[in-house]
Amino acid sequence: MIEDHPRVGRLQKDAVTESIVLNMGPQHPSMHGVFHMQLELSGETILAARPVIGYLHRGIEKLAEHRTYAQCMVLVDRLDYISQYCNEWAYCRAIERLARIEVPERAEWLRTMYAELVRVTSHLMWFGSVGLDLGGWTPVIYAFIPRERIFDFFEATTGSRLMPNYLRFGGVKEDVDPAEMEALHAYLAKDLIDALDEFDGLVTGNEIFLSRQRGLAPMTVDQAHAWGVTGPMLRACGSTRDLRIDTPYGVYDRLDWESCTDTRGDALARYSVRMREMRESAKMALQCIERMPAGEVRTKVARVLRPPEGEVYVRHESTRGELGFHIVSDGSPKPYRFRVRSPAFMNVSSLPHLCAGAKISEFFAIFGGIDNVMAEIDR
Amino acid sequence: MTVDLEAVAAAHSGRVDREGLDPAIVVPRETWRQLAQALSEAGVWFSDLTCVDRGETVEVVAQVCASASEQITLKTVLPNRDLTVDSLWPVWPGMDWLEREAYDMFGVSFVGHPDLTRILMFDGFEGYPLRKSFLLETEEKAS
Amino acid sequence: MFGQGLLKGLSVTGRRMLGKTECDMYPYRKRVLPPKSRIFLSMRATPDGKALCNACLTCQQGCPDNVIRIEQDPEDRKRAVSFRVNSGRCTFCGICEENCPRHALTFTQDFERATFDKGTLTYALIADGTATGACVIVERTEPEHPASAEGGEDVG
Amino acid sequence: MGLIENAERPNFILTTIDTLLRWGRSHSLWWCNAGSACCSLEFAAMGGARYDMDRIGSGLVRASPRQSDVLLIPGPITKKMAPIFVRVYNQMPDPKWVIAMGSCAISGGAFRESYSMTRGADTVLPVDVYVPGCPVRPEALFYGLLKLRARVRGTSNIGLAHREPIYVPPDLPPEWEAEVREFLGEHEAC
Repeated sequence: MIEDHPRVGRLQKDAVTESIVLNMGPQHPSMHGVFHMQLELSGETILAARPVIGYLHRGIEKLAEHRTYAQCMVLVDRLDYISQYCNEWAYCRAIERLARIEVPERAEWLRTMYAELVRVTSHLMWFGSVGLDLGGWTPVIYAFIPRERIFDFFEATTGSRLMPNYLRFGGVKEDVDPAEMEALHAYLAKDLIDALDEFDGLVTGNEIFLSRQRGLAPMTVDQAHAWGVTGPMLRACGSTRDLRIDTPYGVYDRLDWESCTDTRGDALARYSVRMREMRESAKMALQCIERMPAGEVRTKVARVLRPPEGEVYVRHESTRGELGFHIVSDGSPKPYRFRVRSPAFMNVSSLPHLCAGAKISEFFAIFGGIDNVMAEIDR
Repeated sequence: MTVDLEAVAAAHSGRVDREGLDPAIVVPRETWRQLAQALSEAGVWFSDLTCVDRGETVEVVAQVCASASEQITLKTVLPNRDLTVDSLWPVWPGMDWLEREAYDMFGVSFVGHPDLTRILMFDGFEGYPLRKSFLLETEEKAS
Repeated sequence: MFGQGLLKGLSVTGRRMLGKTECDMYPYRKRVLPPKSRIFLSMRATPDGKALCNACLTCQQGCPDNVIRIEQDPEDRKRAVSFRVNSGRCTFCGICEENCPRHALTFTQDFERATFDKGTLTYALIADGTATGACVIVERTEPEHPASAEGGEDVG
Repeated sequence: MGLIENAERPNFILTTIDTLLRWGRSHSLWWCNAGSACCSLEFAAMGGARYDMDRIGSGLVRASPRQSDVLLIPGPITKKMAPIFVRVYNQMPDPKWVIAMGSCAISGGAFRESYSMTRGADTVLPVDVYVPGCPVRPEALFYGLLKLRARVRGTSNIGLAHREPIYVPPDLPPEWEAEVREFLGEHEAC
């Protein structure tokens, strides 16, 4: 009998599994920035999780109250540095609605094109980090190849790879060089699709990847609504909510596209929704280039804008979900209150629910699927 | 699905403010949670919660969606000397972090919140940064 | 069949391995950056050392980060004695370049500015009334467009 | 390697070995990426195919500060994060270097006036190389790395053991004192 063995027997009888608390982060490479996670573990199983955020809290909302509306654009860029154009657009839409500024037709097309391109680069970054979280270095190296190509276009047309400061109230800063646009068209039509096919071959069919993602951290639509989850995470559980369709802005209603949804609600569904969204976004950007009308790109707006008194809340489909700008104006050149409803903040707040009961190695797979950006969460 | 704003506001001794760009339901703080409860039962989901410091008072502002495209603003006004309001956490669990943030930045206490601690700033931090009375050490602009 | 996806992934990496390289070989070959690229702030100046700046302070007042310090000549307020840029706090947003009524400011594409000494990140574009070596020499003396006073309000 | 680090007086053999060590070290600088904000993306891009820092032996980003030579600060240091940066820095083995990447790490950048920010990494850590930019281009960081390599080649290991083992920021805010002291005690115990 094994119990009679002097060591094993006693261990089996007296051993008690105590739960331990494991601190992960804030300085940790898999944390996508400075994020701190307290996990209560029983063996390898997560009993409870408590995210600690705020390590990158820069006080953007307070700083914005000390800047003019145009200067705030610099802060808006740095809110979510992976989907800058979406942020700028949401902010511009809020101010344009508040100050009743018209946007020229061509500017709307340009904005839509940039927003969809940045959605591609954002999802590429997510694709790379998902691979990294699951222990593979290859996807991140591969994801940077198309990302750099699109960044080349951004830099040539707006002057900066990451922080463009390109959108203006009532349009965009300047028109795009047609030669650049043509080169981008050629790239989007062929090479980007090839690259996405390559990613599918690299990861999507991979049996190890599939078995780690399938059925992981399932979420229902009701749960997602209750936790405030939006964006691709919400669409992965079967909801069709997409602000690009529900509250049409830009030229989305004139483009031929469909919102990507999945019904499974697990980590694999989130993966597949984002992978398909990349293709849809590339398709939309292509259509924008093809159908874009000529014309003005900017209406004349006073350099120091003084919107009338009032408040506005604008919802925008950013790459991570519903991005809201709540601006209160008191008629002065500086915002009275500048509030950002950041999608990743709400998505990450669902993390304790999602990873309760999971294994510790699954935690990173769940965490990577949320696609969080700490700068946007902490603001 | 649409919500009859006037009826909902009247049922919770509030009023509908249509002056702004979006309609807003303004209720006294006593009926804040009941209003949310009633809306939640009507299938409304939430989108955001924040505060606006108006000097003498602090407004608690929640953005909710009645349908995919219909958006309603809920407001309640708290006097500066007594910043307490019922938590909406029992109605919408996702309000958890939003209310913690409002507490951290404005010092509004949400009664009934399970874990009302600072979320963005560290625990030893003093003051509520987004209040207008909290001043930044701004550099003097050269001119 | 289990393993099919793995083999497919391997074939992707294999193709890449035999394909052409993506690398720029940076220190040996430098990529030519597009002319719009905003790397470091510079000023247009004539060959005889006159900067196009007329010390209107638009850039200094519009700068969100307090990067630019201009000292006007007390006798001639349209002449800058010194124009200093603290690139250590600049966000390269381009607001100054966009607002400059004389189109005097421009960005250069020289990015090799890493330094051991933080002090050297502050550089002068005008010192003692003349343009310094950090300026871009242009032949033209007059601005492209006459100074437009469009919305020339103070940016507090 | 205690021989060189503990040496009181250098001699010919020691300096020769030291030169060799420095040369080798400069060609395999390992990173500790305390990645916080936008610039860490450009750092990741530098590891990507186009810039490929593996070519110069610096491609390895270690998860643990105990295995790395260079601490990269690619973003703002907030007051909440600052004691953790000091802790990470103190866990790194000597000799070690710090690169402040981008405006936020150099001076606080756009967020300098905020209530939650320190005004630059050098208020918290001894910074070696400042790389300006917002965000820094991958090439610009590459250039900073090449500059750092020159400094690494010039940093002697002789007498390194006599250096203060724990770095304490000069104007230590009272709220971090407990944190840093606690770490000091922990360090002495092991």
